[in-house]
Amino acid sequence: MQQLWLIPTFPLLGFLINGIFGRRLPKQAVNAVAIGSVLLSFVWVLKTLSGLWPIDQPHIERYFTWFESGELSIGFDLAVDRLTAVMLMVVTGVGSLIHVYSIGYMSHEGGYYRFFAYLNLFMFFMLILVLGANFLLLFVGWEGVGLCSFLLIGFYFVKKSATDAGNKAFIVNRIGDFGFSLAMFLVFVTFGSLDFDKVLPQVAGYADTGTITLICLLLMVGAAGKSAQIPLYVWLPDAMEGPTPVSALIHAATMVTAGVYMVARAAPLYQASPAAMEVVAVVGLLTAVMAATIGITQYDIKKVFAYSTVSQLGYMFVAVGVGAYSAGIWHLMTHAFFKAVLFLGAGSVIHALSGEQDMRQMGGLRKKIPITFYSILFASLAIAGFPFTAGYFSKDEILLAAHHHAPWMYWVATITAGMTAFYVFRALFMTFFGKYRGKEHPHESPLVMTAPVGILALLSLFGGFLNVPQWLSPMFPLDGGAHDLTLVAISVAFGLAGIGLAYYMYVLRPELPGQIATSLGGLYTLVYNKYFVDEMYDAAVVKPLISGSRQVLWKGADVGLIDGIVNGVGTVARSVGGVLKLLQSGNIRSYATWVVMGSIIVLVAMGVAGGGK
Amino acid sequence: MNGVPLSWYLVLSAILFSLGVAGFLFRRNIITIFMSIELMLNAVNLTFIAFSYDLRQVNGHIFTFFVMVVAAAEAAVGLAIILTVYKNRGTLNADDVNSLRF
Amino acid sequence: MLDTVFFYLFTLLTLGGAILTVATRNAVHSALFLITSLLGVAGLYLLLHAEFLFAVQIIVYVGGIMVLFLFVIMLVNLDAAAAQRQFSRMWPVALGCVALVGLELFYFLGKGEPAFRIAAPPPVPEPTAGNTERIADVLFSQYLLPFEIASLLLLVAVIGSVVMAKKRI
Amino acid sequence: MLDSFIPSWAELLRFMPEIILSLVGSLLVMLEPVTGPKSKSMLGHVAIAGLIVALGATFVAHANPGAAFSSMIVVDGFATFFRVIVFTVGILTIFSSYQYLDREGSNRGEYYALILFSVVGQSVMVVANELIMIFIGLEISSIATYVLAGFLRDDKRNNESAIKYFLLGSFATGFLLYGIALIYGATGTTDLGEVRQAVLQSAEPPVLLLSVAAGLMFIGLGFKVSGAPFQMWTPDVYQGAPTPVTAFMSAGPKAAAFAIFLRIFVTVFESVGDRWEPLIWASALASMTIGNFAALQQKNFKRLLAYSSIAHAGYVLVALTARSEIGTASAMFYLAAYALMNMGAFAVIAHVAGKGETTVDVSDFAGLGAKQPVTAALLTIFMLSLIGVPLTGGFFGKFYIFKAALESKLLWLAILGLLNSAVAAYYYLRVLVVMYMEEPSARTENLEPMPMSLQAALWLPAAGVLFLGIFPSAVLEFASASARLLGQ
Repeated sequence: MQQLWLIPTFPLLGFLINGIFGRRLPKQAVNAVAIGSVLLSFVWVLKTLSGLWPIDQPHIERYFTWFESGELSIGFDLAVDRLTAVMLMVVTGVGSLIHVYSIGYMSHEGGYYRFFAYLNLFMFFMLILVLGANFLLLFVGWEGVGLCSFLLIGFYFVKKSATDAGNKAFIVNRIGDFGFSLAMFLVFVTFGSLDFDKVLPQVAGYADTGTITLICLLLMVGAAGKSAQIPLYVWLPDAMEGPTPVSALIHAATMVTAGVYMVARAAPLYQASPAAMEVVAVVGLLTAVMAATIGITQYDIKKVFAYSTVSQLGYMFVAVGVGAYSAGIWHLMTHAFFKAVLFLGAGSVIHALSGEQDMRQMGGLRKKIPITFYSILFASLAIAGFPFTAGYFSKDEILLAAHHHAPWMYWVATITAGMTAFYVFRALFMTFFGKYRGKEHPHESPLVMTAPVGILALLSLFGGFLNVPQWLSPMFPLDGGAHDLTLVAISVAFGLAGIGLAYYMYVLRPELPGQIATSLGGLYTLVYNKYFVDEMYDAAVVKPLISGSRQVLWKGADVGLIDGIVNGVGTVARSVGGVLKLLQSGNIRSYATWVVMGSIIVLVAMGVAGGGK
Repeated sequence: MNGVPLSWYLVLSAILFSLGVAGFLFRRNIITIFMSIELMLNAVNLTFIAFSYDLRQVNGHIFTFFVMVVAAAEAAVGLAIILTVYKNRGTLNADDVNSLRF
Repeated sequence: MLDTVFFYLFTLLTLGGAILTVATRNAVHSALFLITSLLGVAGLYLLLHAEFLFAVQIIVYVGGIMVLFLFVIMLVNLDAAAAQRQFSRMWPVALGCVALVGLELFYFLGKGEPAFRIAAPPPVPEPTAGNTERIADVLFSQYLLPFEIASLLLLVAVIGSVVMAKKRI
Repeated sequence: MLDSFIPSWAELLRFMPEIILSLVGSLLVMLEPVTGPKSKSMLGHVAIAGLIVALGATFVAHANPGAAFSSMIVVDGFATFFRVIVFTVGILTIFSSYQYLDREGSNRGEYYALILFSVVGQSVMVVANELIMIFIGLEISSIATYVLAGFLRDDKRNNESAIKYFLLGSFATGFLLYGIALIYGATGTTDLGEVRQAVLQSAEPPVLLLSVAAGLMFIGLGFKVSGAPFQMWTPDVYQGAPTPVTAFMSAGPKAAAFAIFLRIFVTVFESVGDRWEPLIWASALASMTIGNFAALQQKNFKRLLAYSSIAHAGYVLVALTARSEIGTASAMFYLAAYALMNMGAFAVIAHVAGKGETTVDVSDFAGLGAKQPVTAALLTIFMLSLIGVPLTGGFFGKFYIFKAALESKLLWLAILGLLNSAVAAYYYLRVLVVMYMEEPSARTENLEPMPMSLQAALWLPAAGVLFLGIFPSAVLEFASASARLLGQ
């Protein structure tokens, strides 16, 4: 026994202590509890992994039978294998750094203890998600992180946009969870168990059946909700209303990658359904392209990085969709490094400018906040795939796998990589080069913020040398295909071209972008407004749902049927004036009439069912 | 059976039951509505007794007996509730008792 | 033959009373017609050899419950109420519904009649004891518990009506 | 002959909880005139003590299972399970009533007595094995509840609630009775065991008659559990009644009604199951949909929960539609979880409502999170459980129900049910948003601290909900075992 349960328990204790006593504790104590708990958990992860080294076999610890019903028996089981190990390192490692950063970032905010309590609760659920040895525990973590994300997005609850964003995230995620829970039920009905170690070995017997495809597609719905893929990506950009450390931790490094992790975890299921894998890959690719184009046009620095996150998640789905699971996980890890830097760096910039997020009000900050600048520069190089940075290795792995699967995917992804390089450096140049356009007096962030960013920036540069595919090869065999240097060169060239173009447009000829935007006209408006997807959802789903329930259920039913038949249009008109003349008219006899009508239906149904006999 | 078949009684009680239902739906006066419920209960009682007679048992009689007890209890409580409504609103029109809605 | 005649007579009383209960404007009249209908039902009980319930129907139902109704009707001022419309505007809809329910019930009862019983009724010997005695036997042995519980029901009713109607609490 | 008059000790033991509660109830009525106006809460304590003793007696009775009183009642796991639910609901109701009644100036012994009697009625329903007993239990419970709904008799809303509940309730009882009469006619008995035997043993069961009887009983019981299309009374009655009574109605009588629903439909009417299954299928779907979509529009918190209770009735009906042991067990589990979370939510409303229940809109809860964080946190637990978030009882309730539905090949019902519960999240969530993310309302600004009794009414169900969410096994196993016995 390695006492795996301690890993999530430390943050849970942190949450309880800060949640219950945090109000009365001094700030230092809150800090100590919050960070201490996560660090302890990180240390325990290290201890566990070294204890289990080299983790050739999954290590499962069964604590107690959670519940049994019929043939279903679910244990409170935690498991560690090589995949989990990567995730654990990312979650607790990056998580610890971001916790440290938060001390500085949140120092002036109200509800300090609450923030850390939520953050610890999030860590708890994320670790449950990663460690859970069955679909249900994974789901518990899955729902839990969604809940914490909702709480943290809405943290600045005085801002209405923040609450709205929190709501949106929660509701969109419910759609995803709906898919996930259906998939879970289907898994149980098909395999008679929810344990990974029981379900996954059985899959081979069901290869290529409709059920497997359905399960995989439903899981993908869940993954799309959590990992912000088409069509459920709309919540992530809005989620940037939350505090920046939250964006970095939850909406870049950890939670949003849960979908990728889940697909990788359920890899045998997906292997058994090529159709579902194709869907995953195509959805990922589409998301990558679309989000990248939107990213080009945004001015809010956090929004740019948010769309970039959506786009990079798309990449990861391409990877798992084409069967390169280890490449997907690798990119997940490197992305956690460089995207955390980008967000935390953006946070430093915003912090330095006392809350300004519009890049048009920035510029020339290179000299004023140099540490932040170099950190963001390194991360940008990584995301652009500059040779030998972290992003270069993982991205090329994905691109090669895509080429192996279907060359057109490679080309689309490569062009997207170019766009990525372009918009990230666009943000970099707009923020740090040229002349300062704002009014505030920028100041460098304290060490407690710059140190974690610096560490992560170094990881963005050199993290690619942690060869994840090699490490995961016992689980996901390596392709064995030779690295095609031409393809690598092409993608690097695209990345460099993107950087160059950004330099040309935003440093050398800053008036150019405006001209281009004008000349593109409608197309630019379309992209700038994020393809009007939010508006479409609002018109197509939200409004009909609300007004439909109003019209049909209330106005239609009672007034229309009962009073309406007798009193005709008059009553209906009056009731329309009364806005909500519902089915509930408050009238006893109207209710009795409904009872009688119901009785008629019931009796006819039963009579017909009873037949002549 | 003495000349009158069981089904006649059953049809009679069905008619009586429907009249009770009709009274509940038609009338506006709460007391009359309540009286309609008594009609429905009597229809049920008649069904019980008819079956009981047909089965040559007295179990149905017992059930009817309990239904009567319940009817008496309901009448006491129901009329008391009706009185409080009257005290508070000065009306026993069922259509006026509709402030709780939507 | 005679019982058929009586059946029609009591049916007339029952249905006539019921229809008028539902149809008259004045609540007092309604109550009186309801009493008529209940008496008709009591007569039918007699025809069905339920002498005990015949008596209970008259003593408890007519003598007790209906008198209570009449008291309450007298207590509340129904003059104002009588002037109002007595029937709801939606009576045609209601009528349609009721007719449907009634038709269904007739249909099922008529159609199901041959299959009313699962087995032929057990050949019970003609009762030696009288109806009341037999009821007493069953009531105080087999149905002892419901009988006792019924007292609780009445207690609840008493407390309930006191809570609702007592002048000052 | 005389022997049959005198019940044996074992029989009395099996009926002991009801006997205890009846005696305590009567004692309360007698104590009422001799207690001073300041010490009425003492009577409530006595009632709680009685309920706790009755809970103990339930377990003693459970150790001696079997039929009693000429098989009028039968003590089995199923009965014990529901007895525990209704007694617990009674205790929680009384805990949440003290402050409320004091505030309204109506703290009286009759209230507690009526609660006890109503609980006895429900308890009789769940142990009954005879349609007569079921009927009498139902009526005791209903009549006491009618009065409780109108307990503050000078309050117009209370009046209206009581009269609506009373008239419509009696109306529905008429249908239920008609159904019982037809069962009696078809089988010549009202003993559930005998009815079942008669139906099973006959070569040619009177399907039509049984179907119609099932239909009529479905109308009566559907009304009591507020399943569509007989749910119309629920929002009005729940909104108008005093909040602790609303809590009580939404948990106790509902659980008991579901208990007899299960007992009758999965035993007696099992043989005509193919016929009523589509009906309950439709009713379940309609209840969920109507409840959830109507709740979306509500501003009044009590009304919102009333609609949500319709939706939850729909979920339990899904379990019923499954017509399996697991279905029955999941319905039992769900009812237990639902009783707890709803009691808790209503207790918070009772606290915030204020004198005369003037502040029961969702917006009145604004800022509760800042002003009374503990209360808000507990309400959050209940709301999350109502949504069905993991680690709460509500989650496992839904999980088992939909699992049972899928195992019975009710794929579409399960999908539509899950969709429904996704919609439902929205309105529960709104409460949380208002509570945590809005400026305090006039009411929460001046909210009095929570008295001990109300704290008990919150902490106990919260602990229960979390227990069911984290260690559901024990309860579920008990429910499964009971359901297995029930089906035999």
